[in-house]
Amino acid sequence: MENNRKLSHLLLAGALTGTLSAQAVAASDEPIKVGIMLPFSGIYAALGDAGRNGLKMALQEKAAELHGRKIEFIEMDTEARPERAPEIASSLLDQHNADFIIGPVHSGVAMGMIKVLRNKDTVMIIPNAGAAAATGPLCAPNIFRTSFSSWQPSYPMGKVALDNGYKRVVTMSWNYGMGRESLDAFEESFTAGGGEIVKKILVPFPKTEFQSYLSEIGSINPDAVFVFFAGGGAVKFVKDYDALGLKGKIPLLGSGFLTEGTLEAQGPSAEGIRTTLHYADALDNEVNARFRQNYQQMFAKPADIYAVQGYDAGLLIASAVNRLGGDIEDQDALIKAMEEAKLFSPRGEITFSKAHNPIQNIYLREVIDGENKVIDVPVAALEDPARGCKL
Amino acid sequence: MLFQKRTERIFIWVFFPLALMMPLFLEQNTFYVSKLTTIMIFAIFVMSLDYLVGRCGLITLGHAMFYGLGGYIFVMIAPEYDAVNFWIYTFYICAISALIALVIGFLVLRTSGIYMIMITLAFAQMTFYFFSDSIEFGGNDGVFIYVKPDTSLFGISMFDLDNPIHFYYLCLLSLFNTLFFFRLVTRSRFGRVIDAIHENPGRTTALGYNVFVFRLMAYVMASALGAYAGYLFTMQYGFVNPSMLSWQTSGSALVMSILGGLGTLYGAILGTVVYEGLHYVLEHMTEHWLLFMGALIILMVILFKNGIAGYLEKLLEKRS
Amino acid sequence: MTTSLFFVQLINGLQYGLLLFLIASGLTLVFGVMGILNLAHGSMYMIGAYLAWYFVENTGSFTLSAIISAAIALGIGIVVEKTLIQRLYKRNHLDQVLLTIGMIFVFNALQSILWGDDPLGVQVPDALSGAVPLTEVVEYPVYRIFVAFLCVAIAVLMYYMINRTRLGMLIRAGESNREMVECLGIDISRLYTVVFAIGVMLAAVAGVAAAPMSSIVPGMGEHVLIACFVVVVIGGMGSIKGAFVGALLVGLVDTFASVLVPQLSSMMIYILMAFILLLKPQGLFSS
Amino acid sequence: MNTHVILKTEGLCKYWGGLRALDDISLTFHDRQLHGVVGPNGAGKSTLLNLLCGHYKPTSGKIIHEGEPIDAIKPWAFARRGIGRSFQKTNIYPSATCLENCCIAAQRRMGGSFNFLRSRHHQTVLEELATNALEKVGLAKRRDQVAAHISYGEQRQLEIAMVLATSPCVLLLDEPMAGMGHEESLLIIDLLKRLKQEYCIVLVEHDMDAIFELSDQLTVMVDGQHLTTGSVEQVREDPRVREAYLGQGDEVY
Repeated sequence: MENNRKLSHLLLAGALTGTLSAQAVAASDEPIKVGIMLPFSGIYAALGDAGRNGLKMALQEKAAELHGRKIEFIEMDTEARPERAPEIASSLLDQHNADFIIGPVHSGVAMGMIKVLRNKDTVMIIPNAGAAAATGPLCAPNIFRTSFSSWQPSYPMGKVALDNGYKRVVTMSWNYGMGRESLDAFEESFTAGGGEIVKKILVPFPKTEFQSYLSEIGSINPDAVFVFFAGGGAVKFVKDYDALGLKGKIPLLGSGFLTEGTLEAQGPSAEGIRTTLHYADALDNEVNARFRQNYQQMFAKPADIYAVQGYDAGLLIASAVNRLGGDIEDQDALIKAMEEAKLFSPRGEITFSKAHNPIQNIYLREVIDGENKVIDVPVAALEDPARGCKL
Repeated sequence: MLFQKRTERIFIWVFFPLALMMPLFLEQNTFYVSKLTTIMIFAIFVMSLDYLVGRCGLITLGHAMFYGLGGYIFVMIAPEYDAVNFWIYTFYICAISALIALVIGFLVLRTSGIYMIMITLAFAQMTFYFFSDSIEFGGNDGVFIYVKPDTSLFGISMFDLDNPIHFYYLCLLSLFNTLFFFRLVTRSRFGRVIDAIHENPGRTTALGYNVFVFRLMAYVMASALGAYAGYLFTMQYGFVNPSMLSWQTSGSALVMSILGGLGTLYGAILGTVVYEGLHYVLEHMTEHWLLFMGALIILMVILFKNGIAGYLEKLLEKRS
Repeated sequence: MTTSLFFVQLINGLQYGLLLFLIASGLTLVFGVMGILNLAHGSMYMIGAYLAWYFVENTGSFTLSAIISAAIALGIGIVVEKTLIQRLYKRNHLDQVLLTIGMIFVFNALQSILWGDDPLGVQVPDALSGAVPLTEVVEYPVYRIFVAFLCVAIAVLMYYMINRTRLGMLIRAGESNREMVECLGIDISRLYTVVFAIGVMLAAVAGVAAAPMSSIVPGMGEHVLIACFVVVVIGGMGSIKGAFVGALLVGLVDTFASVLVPQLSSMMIYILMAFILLLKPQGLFSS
Repeated sequence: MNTHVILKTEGLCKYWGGLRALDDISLTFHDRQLHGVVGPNGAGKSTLLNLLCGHYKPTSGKIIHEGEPIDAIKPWAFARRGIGRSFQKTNIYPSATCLENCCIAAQRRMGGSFNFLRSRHHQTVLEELATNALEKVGLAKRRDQVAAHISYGEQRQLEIAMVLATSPCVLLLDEPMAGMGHEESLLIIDLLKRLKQEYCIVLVEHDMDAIFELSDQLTVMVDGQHLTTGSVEQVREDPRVREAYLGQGDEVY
């Protein structure tokens, strides 16, 4: 039988893959396997790339704290295609026996991954996807998130808008989970304080023809506009907002992703946009300064929020491995160590809630001279309500 | 004889016994089992497309619509937290999607050629956006199915769907049955008329056949089987997402079908295995796998005019 | 909807439609003359936008960048036609679909390797950076008006070229009868190369023109591709006039649907297409 | 002489825009007679056949089959009523064998076309019907050959066999001898002579000798108009016919 198995591995190695995993070796000599499930092609490729860079950088920096354990990375391209997510996740789980699985960017892919990985013998760390469900109704002991829940960056903006005297606001985003949840979070705090949402516009995802919607907003002429857009859509939106003359007449507020990794492409159109997020490039702390410098050196481009979130996923792994003295065989102990972790992230200190979502500061930023400048901390140590989570 | 071509018989005798024994080698490695399962499922879908495109001459770029519908119909009609019977729901899903195909086919089959490609695409995009923009069906993020159906038939449960090996065999059986079924159909008198329509629709009308009705029947049949594949895919991971309905899914199925050898039916299996295998290997080798995948596809179009099956058939002919 | 908003939306719809026409014209031209269904047409649009960005970064001049990009696109068109497309004239649409899907993969990969995956942007050239006020709040940028006029100009130019020039005569002859053109002593393969290259260039020029008013991202070609198909099919495959009418129709329907029936807006253009094909199975202006 | 009228047209017209391809044609076709239709190019002969078999819809006028108007029914329903036709350009299934070609035709008559599961080869009656049809046209020896590989003349014969296999009552034949050598033409003439004992045949043909030899009734058409109908002798004597052909500057065959 043993022979058979080897034969089959050989066969499959020939037929399906080029890698052949070594059979059981003593646990401590074996590297810690970190599966990476991020998009490296398609529209989210830039985000996936940054997340991977951050993760690798963190584990490299903390190599001394791993008690001699080596790290082996297994990288899988999700192509941001949700229907492939379960298959890739089960590949990392069953084929590669990954100890940690880091991913994804896209909430749809997250749903597919969670379906496979929930309550399994590996730890999933989400370095971006903000779907409320991941640390809400679908939360599980082995699912962590080092990024944010969709609720977190948007909720504080309601208060900010009221403080600025905006009473009538139009909200707008793509019609998908992350977008709707962001708008809901804003609405929650904004209407609680007496504000009024005069119109809520949901644009079919991933449409980027915004002109007709913006013309309509122009005719409503609200006190402010709150939006959730990211990536290429954010670039297009901000440019259209400027081109149609709304900029400077109606203040534009947003969840911070509107101006993350997109400022260069947006150019002067982005000036003056105010957003709330758990990070800002120009955040003034020592960790951030060092992080940004090292990142620039290693990858020859500036770090962004996605890199930070990947970096923190690396920090989380390192801190847990360190605390357990390199032995991560016992999953319960590992999870406990991760729950109690306190990370000194470039975004400030973060700890983890019961639902395994970060408790973190939210910063109010404004684009000034092509940079997100922090102008306030509307809420410090904000915890996601984790509605529906039974942990 | 049901399987007339020698190449096809050889293929069946090589492929199915190998596939049957595969889990014996792979008992440790559930990933390969589920990867192969996914391939089998997709091969069913590709085969149903191959029948439409290769045997009936009806080119569609919207077949993924039924693949996705197979999953979404289940989400819509099954209770969320109760296990339902697999066979009964197989029947429901095939029947409902056949009904939908009947209506859509009635509209679509009035056009032909390039216009049919486009109008099928239009309907698929409509369904895509219907589910992608919906809130109750999970929208763009998709939706979970929490309970797997049980497969008892007359009180005997043959497959435990939570067991990947059982599920693998269910899909392998389904694949074989699909091939068997399509062979029966192509060999039947109905198949004779379909062949006649494919070769010369004008002549067939002049002989007194109502070409439209025959095409519609074929369309309904292939669509229902496409939906069955989608249903199996949904069962595998308990997850449905609008991307199942996207034109990229239709496109890659078309690529696999042409790659395998259009109209050969068993070529659909060949095409799917080769395409997925290449995808898997390249993806593990390089981040820029798309480049090599694209280049390989281009090369294959230029070199293998009749797909892999056509190439094999030629090879056998030469030797004998 | 107030009258002023209606007019603003009308302009939005027309402008979107005109840009769609510019992209779709190459697709329909290539199909009409050569019978080739080029799924990689959207990739050419993407490549055009990336080239525009690259040369603006390196030369600083948008005009110069546009000229270089168009020239490169023309070159790509010639090379692709000579090496790949030429082998497919005697094959059916399916092989063309397969080949051009392969080309999409290759172009996407090249884009990622050459220019990375970050969203990029090109600034509107200074000479065209002003805006015209439409209502109290909404104004309309000069650049977009310029692009709209450019699209109309190209439409007129194409109309002139096809109806009045020798090349146009050959194209029209090629559409109806390949053998006839060959009988006239014309090298048909050269004509095809020229037409394909022009088609590619039109897509790339559309990409260049769109670059300053959109975001340059991976996969931007595929969204456009599907919209173009709708345009071309509504108008009738191969008809330039049809593509023009179809593009304006799609632009207007999409714009007004997103305001009037937001729940259905993403399905609307497909409903339009299905509806038109059911009434006229060959599109509005089929030859 | 059998005078049972099988097929009849009343004031049949077909206009393509302003062009009158067929104008006000009223004819009767009798059982077991061969009805020849001649006329110069563009006289509307093929249009007439295309209307009779349902391929085109008439602009106005009626087609009456066995006393029932049938001009509104679908093209395929014409064949179901027993109106079979052969085409000017050979129209067969080139990749199938001759037998299979006829089986497709015979199966339409036999039924069972919606049987998805039973093998197409399990019906001996069907093959008998098909073989009979092949024998009738003298192609029995080509039974198992692929249609694309037999000679052009044989392909024309095969097409007639296919029509016969549908057990028709009316045969509409569009220039079955076009492009044939003398020998082959003689074979077809011989065949048609036998067939007209059993069927009503409408024959459009350019070969004047053949059509004079075969026709029981002969119609001459010019420019979509009906010129005359009568026996071969009547037509031969008619001065208008000569004028029509000569006036057109067309050759008399």
